[in-house]
Amino acid sequence: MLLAFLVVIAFAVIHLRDLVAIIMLAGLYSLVTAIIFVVMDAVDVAFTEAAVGAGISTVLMLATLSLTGRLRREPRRPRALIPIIVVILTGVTLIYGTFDMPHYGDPDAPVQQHVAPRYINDSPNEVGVPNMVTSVLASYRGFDTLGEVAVIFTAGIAVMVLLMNRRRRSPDEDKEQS
Amino acid sequence: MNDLLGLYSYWIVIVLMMAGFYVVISSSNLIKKIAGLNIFQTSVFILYISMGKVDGGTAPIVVEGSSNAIYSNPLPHVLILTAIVVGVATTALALALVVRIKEAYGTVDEEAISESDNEL
Amino acid sequence: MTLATHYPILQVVIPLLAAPACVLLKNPRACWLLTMLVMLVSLGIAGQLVWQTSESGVISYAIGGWAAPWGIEYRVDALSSYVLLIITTIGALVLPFAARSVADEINIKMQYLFYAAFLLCYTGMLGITITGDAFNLFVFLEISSLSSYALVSLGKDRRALSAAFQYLIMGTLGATFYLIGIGLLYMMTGTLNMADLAERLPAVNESRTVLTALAFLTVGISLKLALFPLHSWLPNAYTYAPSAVSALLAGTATKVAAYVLLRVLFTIFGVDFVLGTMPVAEILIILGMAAILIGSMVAIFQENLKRLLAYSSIAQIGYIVVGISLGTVTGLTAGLVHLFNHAIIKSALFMAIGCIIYRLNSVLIGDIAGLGKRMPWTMAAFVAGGVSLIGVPLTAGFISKWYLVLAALDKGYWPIVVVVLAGSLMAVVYIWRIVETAYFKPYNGPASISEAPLTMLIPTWLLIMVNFYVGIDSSLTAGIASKAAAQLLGVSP
Amino acid sequence: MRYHLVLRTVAKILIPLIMLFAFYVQFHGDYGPGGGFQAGVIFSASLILYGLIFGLAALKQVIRPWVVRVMLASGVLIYGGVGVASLLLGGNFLDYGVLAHDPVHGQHLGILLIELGVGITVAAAMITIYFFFAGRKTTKQ
Amino acid sequence: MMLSPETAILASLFLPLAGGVGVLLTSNRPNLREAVTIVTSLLLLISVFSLLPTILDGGRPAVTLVEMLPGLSIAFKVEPLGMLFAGIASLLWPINSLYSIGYMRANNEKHQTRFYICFTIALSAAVGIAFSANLLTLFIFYEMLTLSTYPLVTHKGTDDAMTAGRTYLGILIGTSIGLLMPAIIWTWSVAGTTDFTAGGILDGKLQDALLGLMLLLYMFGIGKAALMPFHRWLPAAMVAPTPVSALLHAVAVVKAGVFSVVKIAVYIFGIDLLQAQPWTHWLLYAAGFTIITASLIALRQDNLKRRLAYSTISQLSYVILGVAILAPISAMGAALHIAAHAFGKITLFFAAGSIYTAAHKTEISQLDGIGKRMPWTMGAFAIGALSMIGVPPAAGFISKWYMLMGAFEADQIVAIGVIILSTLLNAAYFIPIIYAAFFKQESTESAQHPHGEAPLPIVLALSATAALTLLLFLFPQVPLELAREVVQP
Amino acid sequence: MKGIISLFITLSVIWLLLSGHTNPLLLSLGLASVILTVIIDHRMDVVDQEGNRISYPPRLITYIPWLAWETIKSNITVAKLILDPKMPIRPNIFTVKASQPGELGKTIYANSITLTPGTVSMSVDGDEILVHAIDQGTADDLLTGEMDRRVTRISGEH
Amino acid sequence: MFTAALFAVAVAMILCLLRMLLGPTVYDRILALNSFGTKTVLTIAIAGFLMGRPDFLDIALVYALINFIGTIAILKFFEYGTLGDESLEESE
Amino acid sequence: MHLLTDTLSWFFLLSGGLAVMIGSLGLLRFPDFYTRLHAAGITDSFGTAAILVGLAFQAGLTLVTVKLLLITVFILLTSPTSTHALAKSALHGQLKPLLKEDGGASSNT
Repeated sequence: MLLAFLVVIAFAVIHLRDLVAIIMLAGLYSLVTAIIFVVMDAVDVAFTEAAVGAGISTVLMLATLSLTGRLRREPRRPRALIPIIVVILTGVTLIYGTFDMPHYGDPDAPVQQHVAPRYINDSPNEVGVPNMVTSVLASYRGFDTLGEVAVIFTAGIAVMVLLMNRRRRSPDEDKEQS
Repeated sequence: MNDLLGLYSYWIVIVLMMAGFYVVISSSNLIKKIAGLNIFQTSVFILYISMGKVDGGTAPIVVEGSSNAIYSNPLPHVLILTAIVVGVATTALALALVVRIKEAYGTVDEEAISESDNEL
Repeated sequence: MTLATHYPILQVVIPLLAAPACVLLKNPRACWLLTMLVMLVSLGIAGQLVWQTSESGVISYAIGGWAAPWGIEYRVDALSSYVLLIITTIGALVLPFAARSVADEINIKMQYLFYAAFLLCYTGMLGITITGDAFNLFVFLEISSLSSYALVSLGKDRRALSAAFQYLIMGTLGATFYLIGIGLLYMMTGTLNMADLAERLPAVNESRTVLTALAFLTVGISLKLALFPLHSWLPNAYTYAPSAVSALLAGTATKVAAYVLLRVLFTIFGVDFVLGTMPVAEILIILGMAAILIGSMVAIFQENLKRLLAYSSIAQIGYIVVGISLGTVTGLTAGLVHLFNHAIIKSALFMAIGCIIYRLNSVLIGDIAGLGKRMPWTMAAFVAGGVSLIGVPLTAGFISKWYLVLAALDKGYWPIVVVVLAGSLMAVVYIWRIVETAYFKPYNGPASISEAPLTMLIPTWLLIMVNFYVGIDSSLTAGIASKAAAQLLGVSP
Repeated sequence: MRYHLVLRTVAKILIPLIMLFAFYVQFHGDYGPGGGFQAGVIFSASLILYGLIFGLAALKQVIRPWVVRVMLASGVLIYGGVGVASLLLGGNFLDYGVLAHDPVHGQHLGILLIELGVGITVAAAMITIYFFFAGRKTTKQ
Repeated sequence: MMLSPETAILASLFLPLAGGVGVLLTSNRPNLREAVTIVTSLLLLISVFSLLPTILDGGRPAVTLVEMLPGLSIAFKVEPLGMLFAGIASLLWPINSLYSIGYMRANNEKHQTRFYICFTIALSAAVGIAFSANLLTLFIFYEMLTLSTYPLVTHKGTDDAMTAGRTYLGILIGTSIGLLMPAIIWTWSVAGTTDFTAGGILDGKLQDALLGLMLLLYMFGIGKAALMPFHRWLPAAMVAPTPVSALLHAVAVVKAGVFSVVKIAVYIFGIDLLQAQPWTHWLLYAAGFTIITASLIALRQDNLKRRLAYSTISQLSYVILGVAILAPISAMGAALHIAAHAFGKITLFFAAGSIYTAAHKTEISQLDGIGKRMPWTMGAFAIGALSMIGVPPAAGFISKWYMLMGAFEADQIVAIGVIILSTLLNAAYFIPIIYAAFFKQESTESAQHPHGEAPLPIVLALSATAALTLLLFLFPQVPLELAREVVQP
Repeated sequence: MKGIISLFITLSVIWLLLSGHTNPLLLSLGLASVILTVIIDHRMDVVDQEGNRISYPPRLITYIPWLAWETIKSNITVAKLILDPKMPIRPNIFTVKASQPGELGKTIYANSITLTPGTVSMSVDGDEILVHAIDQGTADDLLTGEMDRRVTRISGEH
Repeated sequence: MFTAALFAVAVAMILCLLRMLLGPTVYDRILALNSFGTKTVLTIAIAGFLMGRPDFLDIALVYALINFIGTIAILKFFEYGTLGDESLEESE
Repeated sequence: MHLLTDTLSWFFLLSGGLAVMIGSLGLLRFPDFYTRLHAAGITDSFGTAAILVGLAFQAGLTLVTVKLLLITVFILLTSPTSTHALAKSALHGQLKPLLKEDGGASSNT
């Protein structure tokens, strides 16, 4: 049901030309995805997806759009053939891969049998935090999170690098150097 | 038949992924490409999250009082949290680049950009 | 618990923490000093790790004190310490070079950001190399990728921007493919630790999901590796990036990707599976050969020196991939030796070009006419690197090609020999074009051009020296490489 | 949007609430969904809202760019610092168990601190990004 | 001698390089620079010839410089053939230096420092080739020789010179990497070694067609031997200043080629193996074809240096032919021909350069009556030409004689035919020049530009080589001894 | 100062309600959070020179139920319009006078107008609010001015 | 009971999505997006109850908030073409 | 007591759901942007509040209720604001409203 929503949105994105609409649909896509995450018990992820996908990304895209203009040039020739072939090839490979997957929600899937039980059974005692996601995130796999912070830090630096200068300077930017 | 029913949600996710992928590789507008990239990545996230779900399970936050609750696997959640952050970082960077490209080239269309590159 | 036991983590964390420190410092000179210090410490640690692994085999470090499949494990074996050594060597030599070139090419207000991004890129690559966790690898892959996109975009030409964007799209697609692949593997095994994966995969080897995962991982990494035909991002990125960045990336980025390929193919899946079940190796060999031929061919026709080298890199990646895909100890040794050698050569070449840019502000072949007189040391370094790229004996390039050819002959794949030699021939042509222009054409540039400053020349020449050293006495590189190869294939050395 | 009376008024009411909510999310990540990352995003969202309505210049007066820069760096440093501290105290990197006498307590403390680091960096990064995007002039078509 | 053989080997290799550095340091003072060149060449001569007694006594001094990979090293070992080649090169270098000084000064050539430096490197490479103990070392110095002579070929820097330089480099590098390198690798992978070993290393390792293929790779891979169709570089190289053509393209480079051919045939394949394998006999025909064809082409050249170049191509194939006949005595002849042709051809080139310097003439048709104005030059030219044709009392006679003997011994009718026919052709393209020079009337145009003999250094040099040609005929013992050592160890 | 204190108290209450944890650690963190928020908010006030808006007109309590009832009524009206197949709407635009002295009052009034379906405030310009109504009936309700009076009454002299 | 409400909201979401796709003006789309966001809040709130974990309301709250900010951002973009200072824009 | 809260909750949830549905229907059916604003208003004001209150009745007097009320307040505060801003923006953007003189059923803008 919700996935069907997503399919509609995704195809709408393919079809639409108006960039604003595309951005809004992308935001919508994130919203729906977040609902799906809630349904799949991934509340933390839903939380983040809501804040990021629907919020920050959309605002950023709009900011970009406000700087680049929303007019979208019509492509002269739809050069669709090769992309379609590539996409279908990839998709078929993936679908081929699904045939041996454990079913959705299968409690006997390897994912549920290995590694994870430790988190579920022992983390409240070992780490003492009720939210297992937090304990895995911050403790068991705390280093990933350090990496994640580094990624965000990198993004901050990268944006500064990219947008700091190179143009006529406005008084505002002067102040910023203080 | 039962087999197929257990997999259909994966298929839809794959279709979604491919839709995003298609936008990325076919669109010549850079902003649309980024939007496609977002969709692609988000769909991958769904794939991950769906593997962590257990039938009858609940979110992996300890329910006080009940000791026999079934919890879904928290590990994919953690991974995807990280991946989302990576995704937004990429998006921000890409958009900053688009802004600069627009300033430098006056367009955000890939074909137009490569055209004006070739003129040089 | 002595400090030595923490080397694996310190290797990554020190540069990682130096990056925000740079942002706090803000003074370009201080940042450079800090970065330099970090690079030297890293090099020292990498050396220590090489020594430790050769003494005691695999080092495992459980981050957070959580044992392997639950926590993230850092795992240093012969291969990873070898790659660490490559990265840190290049880093430690590129940085002294960078001081002048950055001061010249990058706005002074952004230099501290440059160093921070540089450190992050470096950290990312070290992290990729050292980690024993498939997902952690993805995180560090992104750190290094994101910072390298930013670094590439710092180039002066506006095409640096579109190049960076292209790089970003391709790189992100690659990373996402990798993510899908890892996801599928996780789905089938329930673990993310590489060693654990390797242990649990044989049980589900037959499944189609695992095959798909292999396909996705290979494609994803190939994108990062710029393996033909997924190489389109590389020439532009290398061409328009600032010289110091080109030197670093050319020396390390693709090498690290090659390392990842090795890890995935041989550590996670295992050689029997990869070579036995699917035609992955065959496909890779064919693509590698195509990369050699096409990369070299295209390089011949380039007018821009950096672009020429970039295409040459594509060809060299082809050599590495061919070596890796042979799946024998000799082949792997060839790939690994070339990993090191090409890193050294390409960094040196890009640094030489950096010197040219510093003085001449141009990288077109037409503009370097007669430069051999004006900048003798720079051009000599360039020629020395070029000769090595061709694979002339006594240079590093020869050793790797020699091993590669041997490995190919071992398996009876004589077409590889033909391709390798054809590639060398084409390398002669494109290097020779430069030599001819630089030495045998009259100089017609501005009169003020003189030799590049010593701070740029010395690192360049140090690399060239290393190049000759390993070309003459290959026991170090080939020794470690063959040990690593044997370890990877599970053969006793 | 300064003259947009309704928006301005409502925003002034909402901003402190949002900010407080951000802190709530930051510190209750142990018990429910949320944590440093989400908190950082929400916190930055409140400031972005302010920037949207009162203008970028006003926002830059409220929170100076150099503060943001320092925050950006210090978040990572806090996180790494916790790791190094645990290393110096005799554990492995990021082994919070050694931070306090009782391992579980140490874990708790460690998580709290690193989540703080995450939150600070994320908030700062988001604000930085907003600063730079919004601070750039529009190009003529 | 005071030098130990090992030291002498290294000295022979590094002396020229040291001389190169010396030239570089003295580049601002031409007199000093040229003195350095001469002194270096003499020192090289001494150090090379200091090895001669050891070799004649049957000693085989060897040095290993570095070992790159296990079993793959840069090593040197002096054996008679190498001694012969090194001896020729080092003997002719001082003479050539003398000549160069005269030539370069008289013609006001530019980039003289580069010229001398490249010369030193080329000589070092030639000695390296001569002394190499294995294929890899041979290959390295082979490439070094190619690269160091490129600047000499393109010395003039004109577009023509650049184009010629590209042809030169293209063919030499192309064949060496494309053919020689695989052959070496193949050899290594088959035999497990690349050392030059008396009697060959391939016996029993490869059969029939594969062996033929291997020989094909080697023979054509050594492009410097100018076996057709990979001969074009040699005429192309004639754009170089004459001293270059003389020493390098009559002696060092081309001899390095045929020397390698002989060495590989003898020490890698082994004469016996080649004899036993019918698949390798194509070489004879290829060499014969080259001899005849090149001679025919030479006939039609009007440019003196080009005619000499084609003559060189044809003469080089004599050496190959000598090997291909597969009789020990013809192999001896081949070895001897390396020396004979070197002395003869360098004389001819010297003469050509002398004519150019004095009269600025490059075409044969302009040479009518020039013998009267330049008696020394044309006299030397005549001696060189006789040697080429194989007429006593010039050295060429002896080598051809040995080859012919070998051919009879081995019943190689084809070879005999080729040698006789080519001798006639040689005569056909040399005799007219001599005739015209001495017996024809000077053209009116030339008469209006009177000129005398070339500068003294040039005359001295060419007289010396002419004399050597004659001496070699009279006293062939030393080279013969060396050549005999090759075939009968 | 008064604003700061009221903000502090409000935020503290909200924190306690949200948190539900009373261990010292979280309480002290909460206190820190509240203080930080107040500081930042105060900085904002200084910058934009507007006071914070958290204050409690006591008569809000009486206004909300009335507003709720009005909302329900107009909801039903508009729902009927939607469900009517003929859709008998008569959209029109008009201005009403906002007699509140303060900005907060005007805001409450404008939002109240919007909150009741059938009328949407489109712009606040001085004392006048431009309103779009979907139907004459909803417009007429507004034009009686009762809402204006009530809002004026609660907002007082702020 | 929750299911019924959920169903109603879901139907409403489909209608919103339709309006979103149909447009025709950008403002219609924004309106639909805003409305959709509100419904998402409801969905999550109800879903939380349905799954017996009502403590997910934080997410709903974040949604409401993000939705608001997003809408304001979009509007600001349309009215002023910038997300920063309007004055900057005008001064150019 | 339990029955009472249940019933109330039922009532609110259902009527809220109904309101949301009707509002969205209006969103789809109404002819122009400004009229659609009103339809959206139904969802935002009554629908949302009713559903959330209904849920609050389910939860009883707990933290959950507090949060629910907070959300309600939040939405009731923000949604008219955004609607207002939207309307203003549309007006600013020269989007002409459809007025009664034009007649209702013709297609929009």
